[in-house]
Amino acid sequence: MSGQALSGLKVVEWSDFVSGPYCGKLLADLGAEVIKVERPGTGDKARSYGPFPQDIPHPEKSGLFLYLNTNKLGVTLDVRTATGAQILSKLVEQADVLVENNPPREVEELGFAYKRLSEINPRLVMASITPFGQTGPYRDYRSCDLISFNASGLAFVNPSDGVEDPEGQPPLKGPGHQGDFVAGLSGAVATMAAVLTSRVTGSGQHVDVSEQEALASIMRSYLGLHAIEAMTWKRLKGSIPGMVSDKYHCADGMVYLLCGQDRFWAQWMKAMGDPDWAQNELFQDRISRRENWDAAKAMIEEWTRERTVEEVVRTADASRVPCRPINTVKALANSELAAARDYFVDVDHKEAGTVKYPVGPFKLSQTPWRVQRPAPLLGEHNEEVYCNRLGYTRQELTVMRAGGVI
Amino acid sequence: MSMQALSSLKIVEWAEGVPGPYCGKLLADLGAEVTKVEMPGCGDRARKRGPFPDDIPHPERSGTFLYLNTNKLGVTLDVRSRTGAEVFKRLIEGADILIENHPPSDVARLGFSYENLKKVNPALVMTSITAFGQTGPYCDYSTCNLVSFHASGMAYINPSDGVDDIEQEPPLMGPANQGDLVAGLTGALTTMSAVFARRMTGLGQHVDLSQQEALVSMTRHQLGNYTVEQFPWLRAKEARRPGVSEVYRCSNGLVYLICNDERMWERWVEAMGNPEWAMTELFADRALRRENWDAGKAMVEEWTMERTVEEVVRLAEASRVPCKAINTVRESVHSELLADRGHFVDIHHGEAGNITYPGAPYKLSRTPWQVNRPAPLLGEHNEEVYCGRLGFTRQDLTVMRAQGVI
Amino acid sequence: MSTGGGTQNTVQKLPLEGIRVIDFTAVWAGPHVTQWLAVMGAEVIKIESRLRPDMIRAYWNLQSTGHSINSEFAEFNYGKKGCTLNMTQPRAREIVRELVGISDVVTENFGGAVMDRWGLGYAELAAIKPDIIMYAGSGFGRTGPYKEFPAFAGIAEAFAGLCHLNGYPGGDPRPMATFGYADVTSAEHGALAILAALHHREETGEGQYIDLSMTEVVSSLLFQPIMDYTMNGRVQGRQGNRDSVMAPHSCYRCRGDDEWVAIAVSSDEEWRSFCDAMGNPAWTGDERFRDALGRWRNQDELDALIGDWTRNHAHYEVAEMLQRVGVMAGPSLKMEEVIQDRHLRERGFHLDVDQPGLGTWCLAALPWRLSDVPPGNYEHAPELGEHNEYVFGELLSMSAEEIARLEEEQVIY
Amino acid sequence: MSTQKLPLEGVRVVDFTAIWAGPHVTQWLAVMGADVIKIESNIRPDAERAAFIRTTTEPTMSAVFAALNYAKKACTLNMTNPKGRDLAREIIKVSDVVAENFGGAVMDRWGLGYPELKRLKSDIILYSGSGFGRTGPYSELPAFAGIVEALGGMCLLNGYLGSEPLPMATRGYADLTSAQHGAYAILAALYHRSKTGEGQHIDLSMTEVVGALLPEAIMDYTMNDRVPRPQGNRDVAMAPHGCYRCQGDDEWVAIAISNDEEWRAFCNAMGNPEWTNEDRFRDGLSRWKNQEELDQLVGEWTGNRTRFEATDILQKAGVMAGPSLKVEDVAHDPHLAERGFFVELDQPGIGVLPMAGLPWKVVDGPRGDYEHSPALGEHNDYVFKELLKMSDEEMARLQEEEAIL
Repeated sequence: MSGQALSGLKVVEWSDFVSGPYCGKLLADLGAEVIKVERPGTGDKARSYGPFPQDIPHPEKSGLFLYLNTNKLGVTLDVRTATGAQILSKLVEQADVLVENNPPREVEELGFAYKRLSEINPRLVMASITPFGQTGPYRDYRSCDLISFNASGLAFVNPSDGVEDPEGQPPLKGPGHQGDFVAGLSGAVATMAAVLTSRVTGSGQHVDVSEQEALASIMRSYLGLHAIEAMTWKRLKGSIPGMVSDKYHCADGMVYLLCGQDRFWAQWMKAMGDPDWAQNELFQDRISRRENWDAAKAMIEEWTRERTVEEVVRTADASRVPCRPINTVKALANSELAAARDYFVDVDHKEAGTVKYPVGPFKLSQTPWRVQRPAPLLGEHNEEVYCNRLGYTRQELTVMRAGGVI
Repeated sequence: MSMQALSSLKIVEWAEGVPGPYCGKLLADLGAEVTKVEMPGCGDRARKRGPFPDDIPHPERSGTFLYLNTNKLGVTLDVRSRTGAEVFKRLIEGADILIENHPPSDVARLGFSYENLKKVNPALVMTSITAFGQTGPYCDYSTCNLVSFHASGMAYINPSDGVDDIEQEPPLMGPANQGDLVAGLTGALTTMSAVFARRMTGLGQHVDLSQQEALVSMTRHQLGNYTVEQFPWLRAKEARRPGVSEVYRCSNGLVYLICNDERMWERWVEAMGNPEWAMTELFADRALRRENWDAGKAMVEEWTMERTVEEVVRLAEASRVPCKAINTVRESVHSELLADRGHFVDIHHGEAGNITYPGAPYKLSRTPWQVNRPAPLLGEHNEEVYCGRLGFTRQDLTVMRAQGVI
Repeated sequence: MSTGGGTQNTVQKLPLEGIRVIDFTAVWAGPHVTQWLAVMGAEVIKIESRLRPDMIRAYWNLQSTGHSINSEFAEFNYGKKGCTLNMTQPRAREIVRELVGISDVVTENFGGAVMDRWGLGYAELAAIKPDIIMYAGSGFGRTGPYKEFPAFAGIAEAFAGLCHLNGYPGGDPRPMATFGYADVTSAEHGALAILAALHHREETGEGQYIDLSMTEVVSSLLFQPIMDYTMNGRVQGRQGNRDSVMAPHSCYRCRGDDEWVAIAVSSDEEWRSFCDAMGNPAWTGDERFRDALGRWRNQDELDALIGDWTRNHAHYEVAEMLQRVGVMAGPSLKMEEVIQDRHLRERGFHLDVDQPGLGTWCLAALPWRLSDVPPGNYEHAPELGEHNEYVFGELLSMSAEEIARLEEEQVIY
Repeated sequence: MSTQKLPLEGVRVVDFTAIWAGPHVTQWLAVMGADVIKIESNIRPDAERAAFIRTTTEPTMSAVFAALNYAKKACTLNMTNPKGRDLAREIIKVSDVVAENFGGAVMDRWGLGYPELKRLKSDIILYSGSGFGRTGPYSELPAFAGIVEALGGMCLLNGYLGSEPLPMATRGYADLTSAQHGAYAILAALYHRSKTGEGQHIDLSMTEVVGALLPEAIMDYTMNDRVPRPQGNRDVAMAPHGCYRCQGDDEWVAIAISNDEEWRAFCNAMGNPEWTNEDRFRDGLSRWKNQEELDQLVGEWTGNRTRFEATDILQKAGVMAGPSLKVEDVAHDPHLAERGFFVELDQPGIGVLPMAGLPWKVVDGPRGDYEHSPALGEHNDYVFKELLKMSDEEMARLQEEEAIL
């Protein structure tokens, strides 16, 4: 198969659950060789999280794990044992990148601080993806997606819409593990940046990624508005004033439609047949529209409620007004768009069978995203990695297995 | 599947390694329904012990585990978690027998002492197989095959030919976990006795089995000889029974031959062609033979060395003198005898494939020893047991899984 | 036997009370089966005759007493009743049939199909008592090419591959623990099979025939080397005290005369505790020993160094030091030490019983302890024919004259 | 010292992107040391320049624009003018990456599609970011974050139990996550080029980014044909797992308990109130099943404390907890401050502003190339004179011809 963008890049992933593994996945999907290190026995925590086929939990059938770890080699290793520590050092010695998401103090206690590892391998890029980073007062805080999401401010501006008493509702975390995904994504960008540097300078770097910052970084426009306009936000119905894109109920569902900007407003009013109310000066420019948005929305919705989602979308598309139905993932999976873009691939996994996975979100013309291998079974590549690459004998494997090292 | 002798018994096996599981296996092979409770993640530590196919360690391919757990249902459960403890008690409610092999203090600390469990199920037979039993100064000692074997006196009297200076050699452990297996075997036997006691009373029992005692019990004749006759059980060759049971070298191997009484000796001498040395006073009776045995053995061996193992065995058996070649397991696996008895069975296992296992040690004419299912994969029957029998929902399963309870 | 569901006050009964066993077995393998049944409360009637006493009675009689008892016989036959019947006499076989009629189990371990020749095969016995359970223990099984061959433990161990595995690396193969290992393990398998059969009889009223092969018992106890062979074609050799994965894992010389202690370390944690217990001598810091793999690779040197430490202590002392820090260790006990071992004593494993012919002596109990039943039936071993009166008089209600006549005719003999 | 080098030093990016999704891509490249040249014109300025103009005296500068375009250079080219397009070609010839996020195949219409660019510079990397991808049925439709979040299924997963759907965090989530995927793809392409000399075309679809961020939900559908619903702050296993009201005006603390030990620590930290011993909370499964009541009771405890008190108490006990910060809290968070997440930028016409920097640090490495956001055409001289070596006359002529506008 033709070379991929990251072919030849050797990555060791000493990470658990979502953030680190997502970073590793992004590298692996583009051809990097990622050796995932899991603790013997339970393995990656994601193995215990669903979804599971028929809802029957099985460590090799977790949808979350399968998605996050396709294209990786999997080994088991207890780095807390002397042997395990030695082996991890050997792996790092041969690697270009180490992706880890362990508590900073633990990493230091185990003797894997970047300083030591860079002595073993001066070219090593070490990416540490942790909830609050390697420095600062919160660095040793224990955290999970919920905590980080709230610590970033995202939960607070996440709208509480369509519930009674929006203000009575607590701030809202995003679905799934958005915080961990965003942290892993930032980690992948930072890692590649460091890799490019070390190609030039020949020396590695320690990349310190903070999940709180990765999420706060998503908030940059709010932060800018706060910094410059001193704006603050209450958790009202969500839509910040003036953000005049909104969802509209139709006869058979909902669409999300954007018509606040002058251009789209004109096109959309035309599409609705230039209703009289639209002539009212309440709606003449985007500032006034923003002030009277509730009225505007009500009028538009009156029109959309009489029409099906399909009609509204067709009308909007025809007049080039941004609009789409509010979909379930099911609708996405079955959409003509997904089909036309080959957005889903069947991946066959020995234990989980053939399941549809979403592919990479971008297409590289020369070096395509590719499924080389399904997610590894726990310890599936112990023999390949430890015997074939590090030169241990099988007899020694059995000793290490019984000793709980692998 | 025909009815088996123990088909009506329901057993929970909360045990790992060899002794407890071997006890459970012996009962499962005769039809008892054994539900094996394993720690989530690593499972039974026997999964880490070889032999492994091609010597590649794999938790589902351990020969030790496969053999010891054939015919059992397997569930995962962390009884140390509170949810786990609740679930465990519900398993106990429905069981006739609990087999466990944990240190007494641990069991008590977890609240699973017999006193507590009999409140849950008064008819419960609880079999505790531990290193040194439930009482006495060593009751919390930890052990393994080696330690128990030596603590029983068996190692000390285990003979030691063929080494230059026996006094320099340490006492000798028996091969292949014999010390653990004897404990499991004795455990199964005493468990059944408690089942009989229950028939009369409707009440359960606590079976307190000490591995040390199970092994000491194997040496009862030596003990008797010592206590009564003060027979000196030294570790040298005298430990043997000169002129009675003996290893002889032949031209192409070794045989083991026994002349247990005068008639056998006479038949054997005849088989050797009544050599003159055998007619001399020196070997007239057993007592004399014992005294002059070094000479006697030399003479016999002179004769056997000129013959092949096959010849010697044929001649001995022709004159009804017990004698067999000293085999490796290879010869026994391929022997006409065991083939004819149908002793070995091929079992197909999802992960390990087809392997030949030793089968029944005895034949029950009406209720045969039987392979009903291969050893369970880790947690293979969680859904069947927890949902099917204890009435948990699949969602409960996914929650318990993610919480690490199962 | 009494049908189940009794009440609390019967709790003091032994499990097999009401079960009667007619026992033709001799030597070790058979008698140990019925000994288990006897201790559990079954009434075991051992049938011998002066023409055919249990060879162990005659054997190994190191001190001549006026009795037909020696220590070894006693160790395998306590708790039983003994009667004498000359089975070469048709009348004797008649009497046996009568006994079978009022019994639950018949056991034998002859060198061949002796029972068949006596007309006492399973078919005949089942005709007399349909739910009878018959146990036949033999070296190679009651079917197959060797069914008529005599066999002893060592033979079965040799044939099944145990001898080949038992010994020091480089040493010679030998049967386990001097002799009788296959006998005693087979006996326990046999007793288990009988209990299972009794259980089935309780459920269904069906009896059955149990055919136990010592060779197969040994084979089933060797599943690890056997499966290594069937999986990988490897034939394991003698490993002494070594383990396939643990190190250190051996037996080390201690201070006293030929005193040894067994030590096994299975993890890095245990290794650290072990080093602490030894006071961390310099060598424990050695690179070679820092991890499980290194220790396993270098266990020769390791064993030597550990031996240097253990040599300065008594074996019990080492065991206690190490157990205190959670390291597996135990003294390698000699017979006399086993008998004096304070732990076994405290648990009451050794019982002092009065044995006619031996006086009061200390026997090894069975490793059998139930919470709510008496310690078990540990009656002294029977003299030859000691219970003839009970068996023929009480059980078969023969008159004294009849018994006398049968003795004259050498039927009871 | 050599590690002081920035990753993208020497890489030049021609940036046609506007609004959010595109500019954030090139913003990151710029901070990483790339020479990013943002191409606008007075007739087609980045729409965000006009957004929310309030305190700023700069007519072409807004808060949102500043937050997304710092560290770039800006020049004005009238792309409707053939000469303007020629100038663009000249710039591309001396560049490495071209980035665009138009609503349709605008670049093609300008004769600047990938094949043409490749002819201009064989190892060029073209980045195209769009709502639905540059192929497929919607390739010509305009899109914004909310639209693709609706289409991608995010809206119907984001919300409280039983609440109505709404895009993530009000606005721009799909924009910024897409931007990061885009930046990542560009770095990967640069890495490939550094090994092989090959350039390529990157076609990113925001809808697909949204899907990539919802694997649990999507796999639950592809595995079990189930369509998951919003779960609010709940977790599939942890309980308590939520956001609880604290003292103060609309102040909240997030708390998550993942096992029995943490639960015990949590109870101790609360001083073991009666209810903590209740059977319905005694083990993980019971707590999960009864979390509604549980949340009530936890809320009563947090209600008497500030979110920072609660956080401090619980973190000391080893329990996962943290305040739910408002935007202004984030701006003043001591931890972020100590880590130097915010970069002080002197923005002409506005003053010194704390701006959100890159969410990672290179330990002992350079902090990145932070410059104020450019005014419209601020770097025309640099681009045309320095890069394209134009004379003043030439440049003046092109301005007259409205090629530079």
